[in-house]
Amino acid sequence: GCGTGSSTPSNSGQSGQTQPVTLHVGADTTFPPFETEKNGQVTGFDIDLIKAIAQKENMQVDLKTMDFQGLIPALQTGDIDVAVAGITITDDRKKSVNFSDPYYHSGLSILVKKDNTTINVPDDLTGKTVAVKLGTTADLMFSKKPGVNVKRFTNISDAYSELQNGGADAVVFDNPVNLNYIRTGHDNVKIVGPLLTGEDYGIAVRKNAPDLLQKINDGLKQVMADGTYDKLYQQYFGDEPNGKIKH
Amino acid sequence: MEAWQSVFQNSSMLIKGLGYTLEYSLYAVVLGTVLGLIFALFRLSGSRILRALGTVYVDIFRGTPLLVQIFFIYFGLPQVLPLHQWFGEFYTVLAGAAALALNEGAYITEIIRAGILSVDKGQWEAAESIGMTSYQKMRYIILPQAFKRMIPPLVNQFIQTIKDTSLLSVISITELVRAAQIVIVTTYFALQFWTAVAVLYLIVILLLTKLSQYLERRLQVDQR
Amino acid sequence: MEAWQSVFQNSSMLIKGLGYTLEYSLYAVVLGTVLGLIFALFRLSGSRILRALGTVYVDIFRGTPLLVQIFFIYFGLPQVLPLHQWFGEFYTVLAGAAALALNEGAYITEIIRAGILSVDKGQWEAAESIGMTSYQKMRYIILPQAFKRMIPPLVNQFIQTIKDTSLLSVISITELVRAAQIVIVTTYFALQFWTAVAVLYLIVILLLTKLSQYLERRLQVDQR
Amino acid sequence: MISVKNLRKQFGEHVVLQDISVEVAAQEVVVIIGPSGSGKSTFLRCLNGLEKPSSGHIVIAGHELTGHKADLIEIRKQVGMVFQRFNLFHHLSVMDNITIGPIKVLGKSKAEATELAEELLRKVGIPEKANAMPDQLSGGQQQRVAIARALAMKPKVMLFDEPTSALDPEMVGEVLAVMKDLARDGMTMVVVTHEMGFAREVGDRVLFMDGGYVVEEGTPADVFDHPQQERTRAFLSKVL
Amino acid sequence: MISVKNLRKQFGEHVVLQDISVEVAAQEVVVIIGPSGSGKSTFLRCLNGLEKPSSGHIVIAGHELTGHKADLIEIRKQVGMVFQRFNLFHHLSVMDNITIGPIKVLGKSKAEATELAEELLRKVGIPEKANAMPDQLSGGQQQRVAIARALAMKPKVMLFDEPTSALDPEMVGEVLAVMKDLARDGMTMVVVTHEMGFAREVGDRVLFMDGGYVVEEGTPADVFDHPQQERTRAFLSKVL
Ligand SMILES: Nc1ncnc2c1ncn2[C@@H]1O[C@H](COP(=O)(O)OP(=O)(O)OP(=O)(O)O)[C@@H](O)[C@H]1O
Ligand SMILES: Nc1ncnc2c1ncn2[C@@H]1O[C@H](COP(=O)(O)OP(=O)(O)OP(=O)(O)O)[C@@H](O)[C@H]1O
Ligand SMILES: [Mg+2]
Ligand SMILES: [Mg+2]
Repeated sequence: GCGTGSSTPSNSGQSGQTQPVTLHVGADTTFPPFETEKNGQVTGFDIDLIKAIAQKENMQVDLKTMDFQGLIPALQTGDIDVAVAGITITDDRKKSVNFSDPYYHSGLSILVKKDNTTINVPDDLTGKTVAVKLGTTADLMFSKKPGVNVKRFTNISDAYSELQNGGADAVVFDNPVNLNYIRTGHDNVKIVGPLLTGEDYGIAVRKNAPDLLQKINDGLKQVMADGTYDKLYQQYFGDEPNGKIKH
Repeated sequence: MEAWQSVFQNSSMLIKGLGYTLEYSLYAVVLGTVLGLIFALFRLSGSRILRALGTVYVDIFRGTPLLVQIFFIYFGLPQVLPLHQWFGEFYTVLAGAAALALNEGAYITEIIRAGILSVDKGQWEAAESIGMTSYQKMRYIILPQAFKRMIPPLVNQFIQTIKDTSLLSVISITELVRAAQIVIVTTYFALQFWTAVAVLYLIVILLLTKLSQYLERRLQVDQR
Repeated sequence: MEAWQSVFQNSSMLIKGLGYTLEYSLYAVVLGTVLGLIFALFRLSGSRILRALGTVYVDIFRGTPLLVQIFFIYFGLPQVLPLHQWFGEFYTVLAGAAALALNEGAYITEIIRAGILSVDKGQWEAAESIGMTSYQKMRYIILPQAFKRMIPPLVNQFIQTIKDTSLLSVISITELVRAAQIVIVTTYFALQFWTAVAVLYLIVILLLTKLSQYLERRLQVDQR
Repeated sequence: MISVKNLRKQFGEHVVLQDISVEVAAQEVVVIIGPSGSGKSTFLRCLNGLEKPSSGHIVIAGHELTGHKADLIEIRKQVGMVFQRFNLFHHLSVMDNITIGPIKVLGKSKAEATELAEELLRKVGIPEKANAMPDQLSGGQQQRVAIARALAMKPKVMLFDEPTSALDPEMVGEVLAVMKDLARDGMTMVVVTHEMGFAREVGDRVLFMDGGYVVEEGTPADVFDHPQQERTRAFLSKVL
Repeated sequence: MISVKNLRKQFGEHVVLQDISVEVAAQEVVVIIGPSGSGKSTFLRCLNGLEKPSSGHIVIAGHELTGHKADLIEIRKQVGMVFQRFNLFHHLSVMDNITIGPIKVLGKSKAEATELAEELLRKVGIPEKANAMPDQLSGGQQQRVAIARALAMKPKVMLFDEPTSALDPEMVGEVLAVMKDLARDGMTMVVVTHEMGFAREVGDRVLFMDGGYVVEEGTPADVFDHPQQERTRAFLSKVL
């Protein structure tokens, strides 16, 4: 990307540049509260975080929304510089992209109807129908694990609909999103059992750009150090402690 | 190279997906033909109410995208009817086949209607003049003659249906497109897999097109 | 009740989605018409190579599902070409419009070809007999006459395109279907929102159908 | 056998039959002549219920033709119709064309219907064509099959609407011969035709229609040789 | 003006023109007659490059017609053609039908072309129809516009393929009158027609074609009154 928008005020810490560099950010907007679209505005924890990091590094965010499946390919081709979409750091993905330091501690949790008494621990899912989002870690995990009937949907909302409509016994998805779902007026569902995985979200950065990775990590450190991170965390996740990265 | 190897390794998955594609297409065309026959007769009937019903059916299902119909049936209807409870696991298959069949049925209605109307008026009158009831006239005289002319457009509609089946991917039916997506999210070889998928569709559809052209030619010979 | 209120509250989002739907449909039909004209002339040209090119284009894009074409162009092509770098933000719009236009173009090719072939042979010969070049003949004599007959099928193709635009939802273009999905994520009133979406499509498409019928009738009057 | 009273038929604004009253006795052969557009076909089609009268009464073989569906089908079983353009069922063999009515409408057994069909095919002179398809027959042969098809329903009345006018001249004779046989056997017949020879030879009565009225009627000799009306004279001078 | 040597034309296996050699001098009017299917139209169409000869040579106004595209277009500018079915451009007014060739093909200005068209419309007797659409004209008027359209290209030769045979009898005269005028003005013309009166009056020479050959040729008086060949006599006895 090339620099644009000289009118944007730049208040960088260390770099003396006045011309902000454009950071092309890819995001998937169907992942509340990390990213969601409201009245045409993309908002969410991830979005505010990357903006904060970019500000620290004197970069200007150019946001581009795309399907989750398209994020890593877009990084590979250089369409975007970084992707924030609650992307779990995995060894598999590390072959294709770089990851920043973790910014959120997550894991997969199991969401079931409140009146469900048969599913209490992960092993209870055997023989049951589980709705997941196509291409997510839950999808990849169950694909390797026989005995679970997996239904894959393009949007997580479709997976939740499936649960509500009775087409699936459980939804397995990233814990914070499941929590958010309960919080946004759906009190007929609950989270059961321990997290299936302990995993971290990282900012995916395009390969062969060590400088950029360095900048992102540096910015993340600053944001954590100056309390911005804590403020944003409180704003989006309240007192729920599991996700916060200790710093 | 690695990419094409990956395609080759996952080919059984794609072929299985193609199997589902053809299976759903067949369900949809068979059911759609039944629906098409019923609604075509409605549209041609003497009853104003039946005619209106036929028109509404055709207008709704040809006037909205199949994707919306699929979402409506699969995600919308279970909100008001306990369809998953009634049909269990089978509801996905049912909803997919039903959405597709209802959609194709609307197009087939118009194919059958046109086929019936293409039968010479003299045939209708001759059938009436020997005292046939409306049912007998349709069953023994008009439909057998209309049917022959409907075959080529029906084969074309079958081709359309095969392509439409790809939309069932959105409700987790692992037909060809969804099968490819599942492989691509682990391999990332989008270009190669989509090429392979396109080739599979092309083969099936070009074969059917040839069949349709052959039938059309045979029909013209018959009508000399 | 709450559900319909929610639909009402989010109606501006849906209307905006419908706007994109119409916008992309228009891009696709305009570009598709250009493509259709070029490839129709290819298919009718004296050159065997151009004719083969035209046939391959039509066969490929009518022989595979639009969904696969969209995935191929949006996810597949950037693997070998730095399209995102070249076009930046604009590539989503471009890929969506291009996939749609290439697809509709194949159908429009056949519409234009049929329109051109429907012009009486005497018109071609009369044009040749006053020494017109192939280009002049097409431009001044054949196309103006073919064009009139192509309008009703082109309007029908436009209707088809509007429905096809719904598939752009899979690459996050917030046309009507995607807009509805985004709202449904937070509201979960699937049934009501899909109903509203269906009604919006129906209104637009029925209006266009009426237009097409009107044009068809006017055309028949003109040809008395 | 047929009694028509004050029959009137209009299509929209256009009155095609103004006021027709005609009686046809059993075994009578009535020939209808008249210029194109005078309503001859429409009149026949009313007799068979293919067109619904706008007003008036039609009684055939004791049944009043009211337009009720069941009633209509009953009447049509009693009334055979032969069309100008044959209208054989293209997808059925000659045999099936003839037997489909008796089997499906009258509920006869296939064996019985086949036997009857063979007899009728002999009667119309083409027993060897039983297994042919309509398209393989000449026009004259097709029309004879059409007559056999109508007769297979054992009708009390036969209506013919210009049965020979779509035929090449060399085939007219063979169809007229079959119709003469029928008349001789005592069939009640109403025939629209311009074959004056036929009318003279087998017609008991001739009706001359014009402008939706029966303008003149009488024996063939009367009408052809001593027409009373100016319009009849004008028409005959052109046709004869 | 026209020189045809050993022209042969076949469609697939079917040889339509066997071996035609014809010379037409400047200002000469040649009339071609012959039975249907004898190859008259095909011959004219070869002269205009609408059909490509299978073998033989055609030279028109000094240009050899070889089949090269640019060459073909050049020849067609020299040769006007009038078809049996008029073939006016349906979407253009009479004026535009006549001016489109001069403007687009010859590159004349619109004003110049319009002036010429008006003159030609006066010549063919319908100056008042300049703004009519073809569908609003009678057949005879359409054919006269077609002649004007061809003349607007200022051709050296005019070809007519049965220009009056699609016309109602009452319109034949008006078209022949225009053609006679043309002949009198010294236009070189090749006319396929069965109007023997026209042939006698303005034809310098008559060719009788049959089976792809020119079977007989001579002055109208010779060919019509003293035909040498049996086939010519047979044909004339049917036509005259
Ligand atoms: N279905 C119809 N709708 C409107 N007008 C009709 C219809 N059928 C017949 N007519 C009109 O009724 C008039 C009489 O038609 P009919 O066919 O009875 O005449 P016809 O005496 O049999 O003539 P022809 O000798 O030409 O067969 C004609 O003017 C015809 O146009
Ligand atoms: N494009 C074609 N392809 C095949 N055969 C053709 C073609 N054009 C003409 N013919 C055949 O060539 C023969 C001569 O046709 P042509 O039109 O030249 O005859 P004609 O003398 O003009 O007859 P008419 O008086 O009927 O116009 C006919 O047998 C015709 O069927
Ligand atoms: Mg009649
Ligand atoms: Mg000719």
